[in-house]
Amino acid sequence: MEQHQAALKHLFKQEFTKMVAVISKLYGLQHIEIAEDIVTETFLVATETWEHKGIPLNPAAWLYTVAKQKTLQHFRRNKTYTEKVIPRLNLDQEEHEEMAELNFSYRNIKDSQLQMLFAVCTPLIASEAQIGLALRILCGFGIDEIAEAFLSNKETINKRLFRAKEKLRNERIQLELPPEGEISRRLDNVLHIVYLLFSEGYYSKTQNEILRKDFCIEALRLGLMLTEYDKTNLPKTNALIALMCFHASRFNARQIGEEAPVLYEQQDVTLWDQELIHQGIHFLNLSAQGNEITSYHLEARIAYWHSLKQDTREKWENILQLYNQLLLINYSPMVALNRTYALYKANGQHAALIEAEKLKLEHNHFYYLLLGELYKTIDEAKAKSNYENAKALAKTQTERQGIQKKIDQLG
Amino acid sequence: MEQHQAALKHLFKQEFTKMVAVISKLYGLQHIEIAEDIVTETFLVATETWEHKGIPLNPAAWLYTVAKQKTLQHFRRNKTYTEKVIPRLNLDQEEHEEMAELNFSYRNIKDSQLQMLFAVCTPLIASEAQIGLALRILCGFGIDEIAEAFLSNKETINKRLFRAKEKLRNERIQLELPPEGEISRRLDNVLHIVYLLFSEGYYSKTQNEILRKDFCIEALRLGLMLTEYDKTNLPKTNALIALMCFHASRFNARQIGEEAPVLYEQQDVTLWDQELIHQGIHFLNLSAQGNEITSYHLEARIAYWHSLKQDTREKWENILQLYNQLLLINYSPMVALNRTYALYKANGQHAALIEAEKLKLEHNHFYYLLLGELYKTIDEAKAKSNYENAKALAKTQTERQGIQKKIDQLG
Amino acid sequence: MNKNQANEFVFLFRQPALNLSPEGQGELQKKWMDWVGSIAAQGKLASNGIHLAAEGSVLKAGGVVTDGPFVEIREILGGFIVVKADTMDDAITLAHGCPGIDVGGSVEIRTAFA
Amino acid sequence: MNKNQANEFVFLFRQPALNLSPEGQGELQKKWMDWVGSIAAQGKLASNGIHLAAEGSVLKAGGVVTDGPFVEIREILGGFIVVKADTMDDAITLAHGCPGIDVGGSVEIRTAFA
Repeated sequence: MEQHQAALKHLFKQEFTKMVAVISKLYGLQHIEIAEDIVTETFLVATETWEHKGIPLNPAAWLYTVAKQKTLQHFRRNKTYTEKVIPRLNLDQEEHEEMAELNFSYRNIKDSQLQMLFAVCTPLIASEAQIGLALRILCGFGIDEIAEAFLSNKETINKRLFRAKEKLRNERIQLELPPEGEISRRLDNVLHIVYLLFSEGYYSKTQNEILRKDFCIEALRLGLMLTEYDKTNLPKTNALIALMCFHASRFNARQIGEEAPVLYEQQDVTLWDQELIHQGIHFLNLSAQGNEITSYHLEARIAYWHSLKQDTREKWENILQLYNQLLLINYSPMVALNRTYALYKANGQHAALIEAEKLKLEHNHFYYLLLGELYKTIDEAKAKSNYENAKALAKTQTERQGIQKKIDQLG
Repeated sequence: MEQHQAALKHLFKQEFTKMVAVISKLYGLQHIEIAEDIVTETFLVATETWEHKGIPLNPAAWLYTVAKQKTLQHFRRNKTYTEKVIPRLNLDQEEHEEMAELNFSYRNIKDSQLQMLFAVCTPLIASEAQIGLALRILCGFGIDEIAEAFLSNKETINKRLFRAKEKLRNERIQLELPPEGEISRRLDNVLHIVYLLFSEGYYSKTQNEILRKDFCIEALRLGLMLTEYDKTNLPKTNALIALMCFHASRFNARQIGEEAPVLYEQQDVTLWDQELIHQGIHFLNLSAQGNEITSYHLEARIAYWHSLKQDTREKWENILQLYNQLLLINYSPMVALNRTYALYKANGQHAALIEAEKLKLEHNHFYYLLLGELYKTIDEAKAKSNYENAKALAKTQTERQGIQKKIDQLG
Repeated sequence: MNKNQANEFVFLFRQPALNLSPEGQGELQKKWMDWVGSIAAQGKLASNGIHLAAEGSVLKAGGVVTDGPFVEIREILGGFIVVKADTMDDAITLAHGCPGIDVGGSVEIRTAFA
Repeated sequence: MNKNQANEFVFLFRQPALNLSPEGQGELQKKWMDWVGSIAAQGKLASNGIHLAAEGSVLKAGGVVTDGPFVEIREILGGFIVVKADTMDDAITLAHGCPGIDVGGSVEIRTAFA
């Protein structure tokens, strides 16, 4: 019964995004909330009916049929809607005649979802709001799940989603692909949001491992969706997918029960998912076509080198050079820190210490962690004082405990 | 009666753009053709009624009242529209209740027109189509007038406008200002179209002088409209207005009856419009605020120097330097030719000849005209052969005749 | 080799320190603009480059820092522009007439790559 | 003076022509990337500049063209980068460790203006 429930939940999550996309496509993005309501009602009917009669042979088709009826009923029943909502629909004449007929063909579902992806990832909405909206509308997560991932409560998430949808309405975002000439540019924003979604799962603060994995899988699914269309199947799309595959391959290794993330050097390599690593290499090769080298390319190559078990100087030298290139494209404190760590592994503590002292990232606890690590075998007192700084700046109890352990291990 | 007709035509042209903007604002840009029809019908009623009863005290108010009635009738009468068009309207609930009430307040007219300006000047439509659309919708010119200006026929212009409006529909352009952060960028396109409109009048191929002046005046009006809003009243807007004022000041001097445009050096300076020159200086001063130097700034300064009657070396040296700067921003063959002409006026024929020979604009008849001019007092044979080249490349009979005169004047 | 890259050349301007009156400076500046304008008028200017202030330092082996680049190099590098030309010879032809040459300077013409 | 402009410095790299094996060249290239990477890691790289091919010509008074810049200037200019620094002294500090210096080259540090 547990398992039965989980399967149902999975089915609903999957179909939620499809049905909301198709209904919104027909009635306009401004009525996305009605689309959500109709789909939720459909699930209620399904749950009740299936409990008595059993799950039908083709559950998706069953859901589509009910959703079509509900949609019709909804628009007929509500006189207010007929007067106030119907007048705002964006219908071509032909679409108008097909109004009663939601189109749940494979092609229309895919098209509507891709358009929904571009609509949600419009640069006109702040990326913070986009993440929540993407998790709900593009990935089908429940409000409770989103709240759990953000260590927040349902009320806050509901407010945030409400504002995001209001923004979609006010900015009159249309459910459509951008004009052809703009797709590559707009795709940059879509890829960015997909990567943020992935990171939200990969680096999430929640302890719910299944939920976090689901976030990563959904981000991957959206990335793969983009490869199904020539115009969006660009080298940078493949680079991002490669990057996500390589990261995801280490998902299990990063976790020991409910503990803090395992540092890369302490990971059990037998837990790395070789299937995902192979997928990553496949997409990495595809990404090498064309001249554009994006940060996804460089990050994917770095992740590739990390997927090799042997800790050779060649590996770290390559990682170092990739971080050097990444810094030329896009500086960030984390990239600067990772570059210095690669320098340490490639050229030793002394070379890295000189570089590390120059970074002066004085509000970053990872900076002091790195300094502590570099000083460990050179100057224990300095190592200790840096670890203490890191502990003072650390944001969670788990992190502070981890750092305390390091201090205790010193001489 | 002639005069009465002209006054009516002027009134209708002015009110056409206002009423189309307001009606389109209410019913959505996709129904712009219905808006045009309603306004045209309104004018028909006005013509008939006013012929018998005389022109009312407030003709605009009279037109607005009839347009309101026509709009209501139109939407009530057409059952098809109620079913197919109304469902596509973009109305907020409040707007919906005010549906019967078109708002012809000063503020709403201005707002709707500014939004229409941004909608027509969307970068999603090719600038060629935008010019025609702008002339019709933003400036109220008749199809026959636009056809005359483009030396085309009504059918061709109608087709072009139809395609432009179809594009507005397909791209789902909304009647609204761009989001605040994008206004300055989108304004660049609006200014570009306004300048093209002005040039269409200033350099038009038609001999209808009144029509050409009207184009220039309308472009100036659109520019001034942009100064009424803080967000669009930027230094570059003022620079463009200054540029148009300086150019327009020479409009009368450029024409001798139906003849070809008078060359700058042969213009009767007493025909220059000093009022427009003063306006130009006013906006040139306003444009000097801020750090951005656009090509409008440089072109306006060049036009300012041209507005000074004295033909001093200082003037031409300044013009030369401004053309040098303009070339650093934006190369074009005409700017390169004008720069060489300024060099000739500042530093003499010999210096200019060396530069001119380098340009190698071998498909440009102005290039050979310039070479002919420079060789005139140095080498008559070379002057003649260059003029002959120019004549062979010239596109109109008038131009060829003008060049033949130059050849005849040689030795 | 990529065609766009192959056709770009950098002009490096060297010139001894000049002691000019403000008028003389203005006159020289105008000549520079006329010369760069001439290249731009031919549609051959790729980038207007960066201008360098006269003051500078040179860092050499052993951490030796000398004030100003003048000590070792007679002609100070004052800036550069990037031009488009089919061949090195065409680029050299473009460089002719550079006003820096008349005041004792030189133009170094070099193929650029990204 | 505009703050953004005041804080940009150009590093001009000069270096004698080297006769390196492909491995030696790769090694030197890596050192350069590490050094530029170090400046970028400090968030102080404003532009990665333009690289210059070794071949070149110098145009001087009287239309004299010499092949290659080597004749007059012992150290050939190989390229430049633009860095952000508060003062000239800070810029000189950033220039330290440039791998060109170890192979007989120098870095000239100059204030940039647009």
